[in-house]
Amino acid sequence: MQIAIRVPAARVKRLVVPLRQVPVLPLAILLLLVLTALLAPVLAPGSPTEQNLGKRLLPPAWVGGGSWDYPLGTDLFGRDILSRVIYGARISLMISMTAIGVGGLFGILVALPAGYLGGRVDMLLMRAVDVALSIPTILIGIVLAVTLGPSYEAVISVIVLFVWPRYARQVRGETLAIKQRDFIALAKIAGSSRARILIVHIFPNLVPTLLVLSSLQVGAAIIMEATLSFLGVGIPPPAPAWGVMVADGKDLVVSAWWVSLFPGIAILLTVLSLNLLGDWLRDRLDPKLRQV
Amino acid sequence: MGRYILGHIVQAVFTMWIVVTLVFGLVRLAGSPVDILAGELASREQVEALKQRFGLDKPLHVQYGMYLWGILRGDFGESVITREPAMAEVLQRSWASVQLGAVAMVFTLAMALPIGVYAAVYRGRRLDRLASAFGILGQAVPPFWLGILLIWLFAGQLRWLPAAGKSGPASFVMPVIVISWYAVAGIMRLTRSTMLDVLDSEYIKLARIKGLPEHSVIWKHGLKNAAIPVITYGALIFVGLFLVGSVVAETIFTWPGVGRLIILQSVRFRDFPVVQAAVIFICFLYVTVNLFVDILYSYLDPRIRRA
Amino acid sequence: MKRWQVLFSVAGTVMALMLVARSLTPAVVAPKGHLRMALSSLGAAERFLPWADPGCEPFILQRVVYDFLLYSDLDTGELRPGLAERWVAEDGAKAWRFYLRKGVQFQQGYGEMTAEDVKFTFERLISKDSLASWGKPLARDLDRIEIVNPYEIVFRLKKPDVTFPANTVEVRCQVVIVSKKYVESVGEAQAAEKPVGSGPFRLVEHRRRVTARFEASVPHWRKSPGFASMTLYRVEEPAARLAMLRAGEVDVAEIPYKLLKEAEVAGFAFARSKAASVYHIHLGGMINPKNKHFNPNIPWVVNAADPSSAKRALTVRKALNLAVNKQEIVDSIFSGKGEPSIFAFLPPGSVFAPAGLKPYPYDPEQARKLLAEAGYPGGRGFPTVTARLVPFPGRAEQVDVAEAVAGYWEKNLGLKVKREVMDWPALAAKLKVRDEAGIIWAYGTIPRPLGEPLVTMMSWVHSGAMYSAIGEIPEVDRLYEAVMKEVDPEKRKLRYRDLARYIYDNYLVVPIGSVDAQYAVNPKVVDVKKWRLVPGETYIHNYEFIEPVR
Amino acid sequence: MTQPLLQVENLRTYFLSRWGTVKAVDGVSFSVHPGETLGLVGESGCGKSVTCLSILRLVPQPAGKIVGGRVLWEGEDLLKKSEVEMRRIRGGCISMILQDPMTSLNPVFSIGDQVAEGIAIHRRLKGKTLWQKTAEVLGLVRISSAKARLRDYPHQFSGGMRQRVVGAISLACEPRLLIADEPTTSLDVTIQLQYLNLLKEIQRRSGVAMIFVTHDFGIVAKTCDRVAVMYAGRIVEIASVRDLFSRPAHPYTRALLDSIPNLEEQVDRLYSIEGQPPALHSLPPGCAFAPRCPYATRRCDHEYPPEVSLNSGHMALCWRVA
Repeated sequence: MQIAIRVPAARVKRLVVPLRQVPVLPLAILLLLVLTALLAPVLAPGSPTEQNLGKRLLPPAWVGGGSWDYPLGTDLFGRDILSRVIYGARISLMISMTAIGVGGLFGILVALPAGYLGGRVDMLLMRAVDVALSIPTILIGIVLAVTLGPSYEAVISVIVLFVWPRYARQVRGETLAIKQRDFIALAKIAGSSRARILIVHIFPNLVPTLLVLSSLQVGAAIIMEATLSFLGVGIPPPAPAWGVMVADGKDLVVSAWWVSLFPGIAILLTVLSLNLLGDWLRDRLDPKLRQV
Repeated sequence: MGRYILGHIVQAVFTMWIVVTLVFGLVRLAGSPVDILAGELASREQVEALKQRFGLDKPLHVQYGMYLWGILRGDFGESVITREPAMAEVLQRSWASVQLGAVAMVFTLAMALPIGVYAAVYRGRRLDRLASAFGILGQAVPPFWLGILLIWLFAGQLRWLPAAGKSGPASFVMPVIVISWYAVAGIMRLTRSTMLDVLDSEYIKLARIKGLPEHSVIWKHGLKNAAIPVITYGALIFVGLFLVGSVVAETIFTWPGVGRLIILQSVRFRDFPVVQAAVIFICFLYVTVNLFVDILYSYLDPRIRRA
Repeated sequence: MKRWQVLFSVAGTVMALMLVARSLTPAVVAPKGHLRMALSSLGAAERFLPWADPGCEPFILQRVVYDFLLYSDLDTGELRPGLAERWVAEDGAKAWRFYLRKGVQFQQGYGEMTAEDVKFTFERLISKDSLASWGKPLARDLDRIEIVNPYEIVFRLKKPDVTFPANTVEVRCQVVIVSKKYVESVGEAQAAEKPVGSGPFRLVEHRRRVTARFEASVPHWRKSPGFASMTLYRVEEPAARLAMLRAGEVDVAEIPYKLLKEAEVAGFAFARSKAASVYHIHLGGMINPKNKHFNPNIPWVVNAADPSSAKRALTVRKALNLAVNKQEIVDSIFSGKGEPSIFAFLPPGSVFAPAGLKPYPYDPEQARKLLAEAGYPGGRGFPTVTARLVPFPGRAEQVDVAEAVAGYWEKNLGLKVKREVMDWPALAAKLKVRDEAGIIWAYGTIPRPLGEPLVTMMSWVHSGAMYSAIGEIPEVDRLYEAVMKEVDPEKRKLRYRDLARYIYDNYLVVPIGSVDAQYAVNPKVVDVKKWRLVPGETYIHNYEFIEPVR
Repeated sequence: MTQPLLQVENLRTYFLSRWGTVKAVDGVSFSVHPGETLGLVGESGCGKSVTCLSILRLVPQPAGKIVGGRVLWEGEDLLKKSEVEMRRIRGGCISMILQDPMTSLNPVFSIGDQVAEGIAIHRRLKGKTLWQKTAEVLGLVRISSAKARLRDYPHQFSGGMRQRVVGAISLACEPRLLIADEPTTSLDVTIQLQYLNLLKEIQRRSGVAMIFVTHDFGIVAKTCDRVAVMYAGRIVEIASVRDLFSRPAHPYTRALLDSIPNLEEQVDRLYSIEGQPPALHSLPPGCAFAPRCPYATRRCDHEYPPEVSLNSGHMALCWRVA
């Protein structure tokens, strides 16, 4: 069965907007980010994990004592900070995209039946969502990571646990709204099965909401991953995760300020452009959707 | 009203049970406090002796049963390391965390609500553009990185504020900023967008028609309506952020709080009773705030109260 | 003996006694000023009874308030008199007789320290409910304790143990002498909170896990404290300790190497303890073949079934050693405060190691040749090594050392190294069952060369030990037991050297460096030159020797 | 004729928007006498509501701005008054009823609070007497057992009841002019009739003047004394109810009357005016209705029509009548 994703006409019109209003800056930064992540091996001057203890804590090139082989200086183990920031983009995007994907999917799988079937199913699932929302997932993640040692799986599972209830609540609200619309009633009258209605009619209408929601959540996921890594319970060393890099320089603020500064700026630019894109999308597609 | 709250209490207890079980299992996944206790130079029988002493040699489900039964009786067990009652140790450390959290919460509301409202009222003017810029930027700056910058600036260069530890009001400034930075940006943007909707509404127009002074129109009629989504949504991110924020702030500024107690000491030493007690305490705090918010929500919005 | 020879020897002894007495009697200078120190820990349970505080963490609080039977010489590490003036081995080191110092008063007027107090302390240490980590092995070896007279006491052991006196040195921390009268009159709970000792300081105020304040208890038989009062702060975060020092909130701060440059930039002086920890990399997997975790195809492991594997394993271990630039690690991670080491557990120049041996050289070229020779040209075919990054309290650099070594092997030998972050309890659980095939981790031993390294080695070298930092190698066990059996101290040194030599020749470990411990000090408050830390020990043992700037 | 209560002269209210300045009210003049009901009629978007809001100087900020004209209330120009003085007039002398009762009441405040608020400000009443007055006013608009329901909330009232509460709020301080901005449009027919009768009865009793904004000629016939027809921000015709229905002068008025469906006639297609209302930010020079006017001449397209007064009180803005 070929599913045609038909975004309702009204919203398509708004999608095709004159170029002038498209947020050029955030899109440019994001494009740059995705490119850096994909072409990391080509772009990065050196390897992100290759150490040379002799050239430890070199300042950035333009500061006295720095050298242009290490434009942004080196860290505690003499690793090139620029290469690590570039590879860091790959980690941040991969982690946050996977987590949002899995979390979102799980949220939708819970929300669609809840929103559509309503009644006891809805009440039960929403109770589960409320419980999930009130569990301090970060705390559980920290205990898990300290006990078993930080790992990619731990970080992703913490973010997924954090994200899915938020998706579920948002998507359920949206499904309820769409369910009341006339074209659903017509579809029922036309005899289409419940699954078909869900997939062909309801889901496409969720796409704008999901689009907006995901763009905002990816930014939050990147910050969460970086925070967990900073606390030493996120991405395990020596992977050049931005959060870990900021943590490396945490105590050397006076004598080696650049170790923490640049990865922080990388996080800032990435999340800023994601948020700007999210806002722009929300204003275009779904103005009433409150900032999640 | 009663049924509404009772439902929430039952759900809160259920959540606590899940968290408690989760943490009970997680902490025991690898390593046991006995190795820490015995130290590097220990001998085999000495480790066994310690195990018996703390009941860690009993099968897991027995330990779990004893543990749950203990909680019901309010006995959270004894810290394996200091052999003080675990909850006493947590409560001693919790005062610093609660203090920090409360000040940060007040700071967030004092900053986010007024700015959000004024940004909505003076829509499009300089204050609004400034507030929106701060809002978007605020949610992009990673709080821990901000903390480091603050330390570099205020403690390192200017030496105005103490770099670490809890000592008098000056030591509150930076940790509070780190905790509430993200929340202020979020709540402010939400307040602004909600307030904009409210100000366009008919009942605001009617309030003005009644001849009410502008401040009463905005702060009485407007704010009470705008507060509802801010409280419900705000609470959602508030409590989550405060937990993460306080752990981060406690780590950067070595604030003697419960967050750090869990990471730095208890879990590293597999001090199961203290970790479990600390998690229960934080979860209890977490769930109570959620409950309080629900009640506040129903007070604010009569449509819910009569449900 | 000629008359003049007798006269001469008597004068000599008197002179020697005089000298010893003078160095021990307090310089007639009154304690002055208030010392504030920020330390990474004040002990695990922070209790003031030795049998109430479990092992592992330093017993900072107890050694401030109590005295020890014996002390260690700051230069040679030899045993020096403390509460015991003389100690004699009898019955082939199966019994040890201690002659106690007269006139040592307990604080708050609890009378003179006698053999009763020593017997009471030891019996409580080895009792059933004692938590002291040193209690159990002592209980196993101790037969009974006899009080000959108030100033003479004999420890009868179940089997000869040459190292017994070494176990009562201040480095052994838990064998402080407690006042029997005080503990029995106020009860253990109270005594654990409000101690009465015979030490140079008495406790004034203690807030668990935060701070402890002491005042000088003068006059003291050994050395009256330099400072009139002292406050210790427990601050786990290194950066916070440095911040407090910089803000003038404390005068001394224990700082890790990472912050050394920051402290130097801020203009602080440093008190150092030479060779405070000796780092080596444990090549995991050389264990008993019958153990289920044994994995024959780990390149550095000897597989009994394959005769050529011994030579291949040795070549690989040699290559692994030559590929690591020890000097660069010491200079970078430890800011040059130390030197490349030759053995595990023993700092360079230790009397228990054969003289004249040099640390393995750094020769990446040769290392690559050896690796190719062993059958892994350019690292191809070499199974992935797992580096466990395990920080210990007070020795967080263990993570950096393992990380650096992994970096060298990746760069110089082309090996693939997976990192695994883990904390001590998780690692301990694995080491107990020898789940270590193919892993490496960096261990920084506190050599405590005082007395003998046997104590440290016993826990880490012998196959029967709880955790292994070398492996289960029959030859090592044989050499180790030879040391245990040798009663004569001089001959025992030779046995130690055989063991060290065997480990050195077979490249059984990857020695890295012997590094100093340091405390950043505010030179305006503390006279750094006069304060000498006990060598080979990361923590502070002699608070009374810290002198204020007069 | 007595002195007019309200005299609006050449009122102009413009809105600044991305597409240019929208001339929502472009030179409106009319007057209202005490006790009289003036109907303001026209398609949506012709400026009816903006005119009312301009009288109370409540034009939505920051886009809207009153750029010209005078609004004389008992001889004084409201546009010159200070904000404080305006506040005394709003609710005190002139008050207004909005269209949608579902959103006119603040959902989070009780009915009693919202009614009492106006009284407290204008009459300085407090405590018991305030509650007494509030219950009395609610009784005025026929809300049964008003005293008991003071504590209730808007969501507990039906649409009709809510509009009565809004009525109570606006009449609480005995205003002399009540502006009703399509108060019955969102009510169903039976409730609509009750509400109109209620307003009529209150007007009879209190003599309050009313401006009744609507697009329903049925209501105009039933409640209004005089009618002003608005188109594209201007009053194109003003006349007594009888003159308007019997002798409509302006083509637009006649077209509006023709498009009222008639029960008796058998028609296959209902008559409706072609074209769309003009864009208020780019009005043609001549008569705004010209493009859609069957009788439009070249002159209508280019020259702005004069205000032609037919007999006393009947004016039309059209070349054809001049």
